Amino acid sequence: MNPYNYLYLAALLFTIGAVGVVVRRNAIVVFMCIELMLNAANLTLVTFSRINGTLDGQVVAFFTMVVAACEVVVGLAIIVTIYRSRRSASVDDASLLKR
Amino acid sequence: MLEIQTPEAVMFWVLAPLSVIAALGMLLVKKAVHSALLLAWVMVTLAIFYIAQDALFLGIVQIVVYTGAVMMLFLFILMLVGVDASDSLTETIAGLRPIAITAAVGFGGLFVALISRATLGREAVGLQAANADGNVQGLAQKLFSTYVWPFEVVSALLITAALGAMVLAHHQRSVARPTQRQQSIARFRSGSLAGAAGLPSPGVFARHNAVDVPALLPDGSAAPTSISATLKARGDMLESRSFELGEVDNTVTEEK
Amino acid sequence: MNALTTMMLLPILGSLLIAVIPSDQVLRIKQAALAVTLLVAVTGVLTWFNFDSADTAFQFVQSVEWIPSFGINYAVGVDGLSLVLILMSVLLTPIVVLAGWNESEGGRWSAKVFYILILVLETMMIGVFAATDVFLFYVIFEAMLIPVYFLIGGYGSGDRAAAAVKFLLYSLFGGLLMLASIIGLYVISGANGGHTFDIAKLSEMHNYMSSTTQNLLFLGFFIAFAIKAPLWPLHTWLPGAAASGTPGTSVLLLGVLDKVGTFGMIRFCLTLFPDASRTFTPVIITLAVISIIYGAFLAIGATDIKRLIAYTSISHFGFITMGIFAMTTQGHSGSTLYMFNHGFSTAALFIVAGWMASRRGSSKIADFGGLQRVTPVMAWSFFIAGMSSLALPGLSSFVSEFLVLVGTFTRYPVAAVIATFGIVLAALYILIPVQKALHGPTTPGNENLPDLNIREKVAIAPVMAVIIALGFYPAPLLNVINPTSAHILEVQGFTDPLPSDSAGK
Amino acid sequence: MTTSTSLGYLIALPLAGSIILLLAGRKADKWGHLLATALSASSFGLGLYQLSQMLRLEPEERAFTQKLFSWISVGTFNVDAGLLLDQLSICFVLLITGVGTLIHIYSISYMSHDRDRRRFFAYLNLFIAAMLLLVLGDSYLNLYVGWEGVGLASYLLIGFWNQKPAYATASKKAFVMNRIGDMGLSFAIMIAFATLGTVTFAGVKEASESASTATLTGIGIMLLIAAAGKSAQFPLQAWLGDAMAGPTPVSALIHAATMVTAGVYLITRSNFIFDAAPTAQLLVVIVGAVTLIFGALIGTAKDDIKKALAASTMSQIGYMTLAAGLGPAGYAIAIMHLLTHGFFKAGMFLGAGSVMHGMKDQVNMRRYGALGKFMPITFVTFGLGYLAIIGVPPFAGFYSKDLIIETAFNAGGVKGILLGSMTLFGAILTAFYMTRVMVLTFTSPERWEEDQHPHESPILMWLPMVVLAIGSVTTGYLFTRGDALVHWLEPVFGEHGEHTELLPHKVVSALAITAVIIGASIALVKYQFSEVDAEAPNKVSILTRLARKDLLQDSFNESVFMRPGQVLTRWLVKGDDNVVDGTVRLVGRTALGAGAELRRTQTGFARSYSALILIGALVLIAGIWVITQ
Repeated sequence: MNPYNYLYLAALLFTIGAVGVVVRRNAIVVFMCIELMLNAANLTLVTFSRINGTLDGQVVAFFTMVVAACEVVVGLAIIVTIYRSRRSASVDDASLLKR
Repeated sequence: MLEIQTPEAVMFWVLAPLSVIAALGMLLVKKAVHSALLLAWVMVTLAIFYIAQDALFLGIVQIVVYTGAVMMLFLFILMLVGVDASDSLTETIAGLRPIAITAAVGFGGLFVALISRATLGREAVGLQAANADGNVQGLAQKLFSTYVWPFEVVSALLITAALGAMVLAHHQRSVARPTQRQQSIARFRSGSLAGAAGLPSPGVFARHNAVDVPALLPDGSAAPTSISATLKARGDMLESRSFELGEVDNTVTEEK
Repeated sequence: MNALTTMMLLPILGSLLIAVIPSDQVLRIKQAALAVTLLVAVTGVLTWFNFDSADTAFQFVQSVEWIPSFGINYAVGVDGLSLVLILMSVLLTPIVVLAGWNESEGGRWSAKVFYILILVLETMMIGVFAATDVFLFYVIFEAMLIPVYFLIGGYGSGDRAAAAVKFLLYSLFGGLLMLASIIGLYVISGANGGHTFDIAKLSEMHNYMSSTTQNLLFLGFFIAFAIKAPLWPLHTWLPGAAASGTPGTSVLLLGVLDKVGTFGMIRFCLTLFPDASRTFTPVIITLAVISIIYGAFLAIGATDIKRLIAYTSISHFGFITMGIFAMTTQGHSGSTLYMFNHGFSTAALFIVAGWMASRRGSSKIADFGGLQRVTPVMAWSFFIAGMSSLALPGLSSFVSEFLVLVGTFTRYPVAAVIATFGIVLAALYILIPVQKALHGPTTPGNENLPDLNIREKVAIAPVMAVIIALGFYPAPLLNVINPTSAHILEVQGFTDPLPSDSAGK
Repeated sequence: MTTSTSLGYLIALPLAGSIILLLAGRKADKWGHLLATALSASSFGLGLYQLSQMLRLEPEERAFTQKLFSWISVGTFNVDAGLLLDQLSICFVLLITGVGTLIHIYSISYMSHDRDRRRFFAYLNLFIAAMLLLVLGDSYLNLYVGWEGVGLASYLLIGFWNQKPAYATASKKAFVMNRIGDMGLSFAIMIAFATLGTVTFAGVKEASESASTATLTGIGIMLLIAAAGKSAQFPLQAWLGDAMAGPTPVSALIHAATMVTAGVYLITRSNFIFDAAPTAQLLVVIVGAVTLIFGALIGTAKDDIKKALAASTMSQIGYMTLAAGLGPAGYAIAIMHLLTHGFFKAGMFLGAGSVMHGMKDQVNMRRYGALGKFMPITFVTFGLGYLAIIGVPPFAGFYSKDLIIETAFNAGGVKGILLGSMTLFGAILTAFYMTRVMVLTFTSPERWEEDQHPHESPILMWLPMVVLAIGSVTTGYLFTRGDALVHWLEPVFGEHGEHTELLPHKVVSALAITAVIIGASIALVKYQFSEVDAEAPNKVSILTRLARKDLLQDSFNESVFMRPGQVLTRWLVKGDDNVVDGTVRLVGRTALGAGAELRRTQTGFARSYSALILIGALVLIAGIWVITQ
């Protein structure tokens, strides 16, 4: 089994996640798409770890997970805060910095 | 290339299309809850891929942390926030969607093309040697020697994030919460006395839990204030009309 | 302790002193500022007397490591050129403080801030002329903009904010080009004997540069200085800034800060890039001549007295630049002397114009009339200053202007001839405001203007004294300037043209 | 050459007076005029003392020099503040201080009612000092200081009553036109330094012997421009008429006797240059000849007594310039005419002042008439000056003008005949316009405006007039007796070889006297023996109209220089604002505009930004794709 196939898969998932970030308006869905992109990146790390025969890739993937967890925690807290004051979870409504 | 050689290949060619379809579905489904479930599926597939690639620890962590904790967090927040009525898939920013899709197709195409060009030209080494002492042990070796400093930093980050989330989510009242007495006074002093007796309660028909059925006003129309706004927004409100006598199923069923 | 460092430290200490005086004791603050600036002036004069004019090397040298990893030193020292300019700066500052006694009031901030800015500016004025480390020079060159920006923007009149911003942007633009050149020099020095910013070592670097490199680096410096000095067509920031600033600020701006431009042309352009200077001389002389005539015409057409003075300065700076690039001892000494004299004659003009404007509440020439009958002393002060500006023989500017013209004529006769037409235009641009503002019947609104009081007389008297005394006896300054000028030209490899008709006879 | 230590005081005394009077302010109102007069007189005394010292020495040693200090010294450009008093300078020193003192005395009375009399005397003293510096400087640069100094004093004095806008304009005009001349002097000095390496008279004289003709011609022409500016010679003559705005004593001292003759001094002082530069010399003659006719023509039509006299001054200086252009033969004669002219013209201006004093500052001669009866002393002194200027023997003007005409005829060839005829024609015109002034003012029937009570002036005013009148009568004879002045000046100008005489001396004298008779007769017929209108008649010949308008000199200057200059200024002002600064502002506006355009991409929608990021990533990856191809 050619491990490069995992890379193609990761590329596809990453792209799909990126599109999701752009087209979806619900902040939580946007967030989930970002998670998807991070996971795609993790998949490449794991695959390269296998290709190169070292565990460093897995270590970095591990760190990525931690950072992603932090990001989710803070990001969701922000969403909750915004929702509390604006009664909306749409990213389009949070455009106050425009002016 | 496409010949099926190993169990891993079989697994890949089955699961990979499914994960891509699930990812695409994430974009296309209307309800955030469905998106979350599809993402959970993608994550589980990825966990399987990790394990298939000799990353046992990561695969487990992926399932436990991501699918278990992070996705639960998402769902929890979704419940907290409720389903936004504006969560439609029609685009409001002109031209954004075609631009995004074109850019994404180009990006993905180029990405794939690049990967195909950038093959190392040698077979994968495999992790048999690295995992000789076991995957977890190997990772631990790295993590607590070479990467100990990033490890500590990341842990500090995690704590900071946790604290930050608490601070953000903590809602400081700027004015004292009105007491019942004050609320009562306010109700009586408001423009009409309609609210003086409190909001109408839902559920006039006992055969249903009735939280999602609005009360009826004297003229027979539904009283919108009698049910939770969230239910209404989510579209879970039931028409009280459907409980009118003519509509009711008269057949008596035996309750056990 | 080193005299130059002392001179630079005194105003800083003074500003700290002022900082601890309560803001509401305005008089005390003014007195402190005056005392400090006078003290600096005395130090400057003492330095002047301790200077050995026969020695062409830098004197009062001090060098302390500042940023060793880049070879940057706090290095100061003076030769005849910088000493003259430092003397001018330290003499003008107390005069500015005394003459503009009340101009700090009514600004955006308190009087305290005003005098702290003035004192900080004084430190930088001394430093910019004394620096012998190119990086130190650059830092002060740019840092000087800050106090001036706030002085114009905070205490000026009219469209002061816009003028201040324009001044700042123009100067920053030039400074940026210069920074690029300085870095270029630094890199070249690294490849040829070690990274340094020392001007003496950098002046050897032109031997290692291609002519293209040298030309480009030269332009970086020159454009910065041409903006500062203002040379046509980079002058348009000056009238606005000078007209919007308080008179005292404008005196320091025109009198001292702009001199940094012409000073830099000698100290950096010529010393660091002799071949490029030679290449660009025809262009620069042309620009200088245009500045002379152009500035004069615009001064004639000016309706605001402060703008008029600013335009006359553009004309005068044309003379200075022309003298520098004529590359003759007369031109060089004349230019250096011109810098000093222009400082005083413009100071006199601006100070008096400021008094006129503050009394009348307007600086439009048309609003004045017949002041000679109402305020004779003020009118006379303006008249003498004006006469100095048009280079009347017997007043200081004449000596320098004539030296510049003679020095230029021996090498570039055409330029000198065209520039000489400037003296006719000078008569016009001074006499037109004199006629409109001082002569004629006293127009309504001017009948009750008060004449100069004692403080103002005391402030203007030394300026007048310098203008007249140096007109008849410029030797004290020329004795200091001449060896330096001769030395610079000698290093450049220039000799004065011999008299064409008696050569060989 | 003899060194002296006391020359500086000649200048220092009046200079000190001027400074004291200006600085002392109103406190000096009571005694200021006396101090100024005393200082001027003591300067005159010192001049006499120097003359006596000079007379004791051999002619070749009569030049005194004094180095005060080193003024400007840069490289090879070394100019000392040095003074030179030689036979030429002493003539001027005595004229300046002598006539100057008389005019100081006159002004004490003339200006007694002016609240600013002290200031007036300060200016007068300043003028004396500057003029002395002009004639005593030992180099062109020192001369230049005095040259501009007198220009300044002239400016201040013309504009003494500058509360009248017209007077203020007149003073400015004088200064600016003088500056054009000064520019010529600057050029001359620059050329001298660049080519000869020195600017002292002695140095230039020595170097000129080996210098090329082209150089000397250049210097000469530039000096001529300078002289034309200061001496109101064609084409820089237009300021003199307006300069009559100043108080009459000023007109007498500065714009008749002394300052305006500085140009002649400059040319004669630079004789060694002009002698070696025939082209420049020819130009001097042409300028002199043109001006002499030009001024005389203007003089025939002027009704303002001071302007008529000013035109006459212009014309007479034209005579001097012409003489100075005739080379060694003419220098001394030019100086002689200059000195005699100094006496009679100053006397006549003072007379005019006296008339104005008695006629409530009326200057229009058509409003005078029959004043001889009321102002006998003025009449007589003015009359003596009149006789001198038109050249009636044995008055001073006869000797000097006669010599000029003779020298002009003797210049040789067609040039001689042409110049001689022009000088003769000038003599006719002079006789005509001066007779006209005389007749209109003193002898014709009275045409006063109402409420006029003409009276003789006080003694302080008529005493100087008497002294000057005596000078107008005697100086000509004294100077020519045994060619006294010519011989006196020989060490300066060099001896001139004998010329072939075109016409014998007596014939020239006869011609000159005939010219005077013709001119005077016409004027007498026209003004004494026929009715004169109190208002200037309008139906006059085109020539008269032109002459009244100063032969269009102002119109010419205005249309050729002033208006185009104003237009140019306006254009430049607009151009500076719109083009030069406009370019700068355009840079700013471009930045602002670009910002405004780019701001549109900042919609505030996070999703747009993420789309941009996506596009950025696409570009990046496309870049990588292209690079790695």
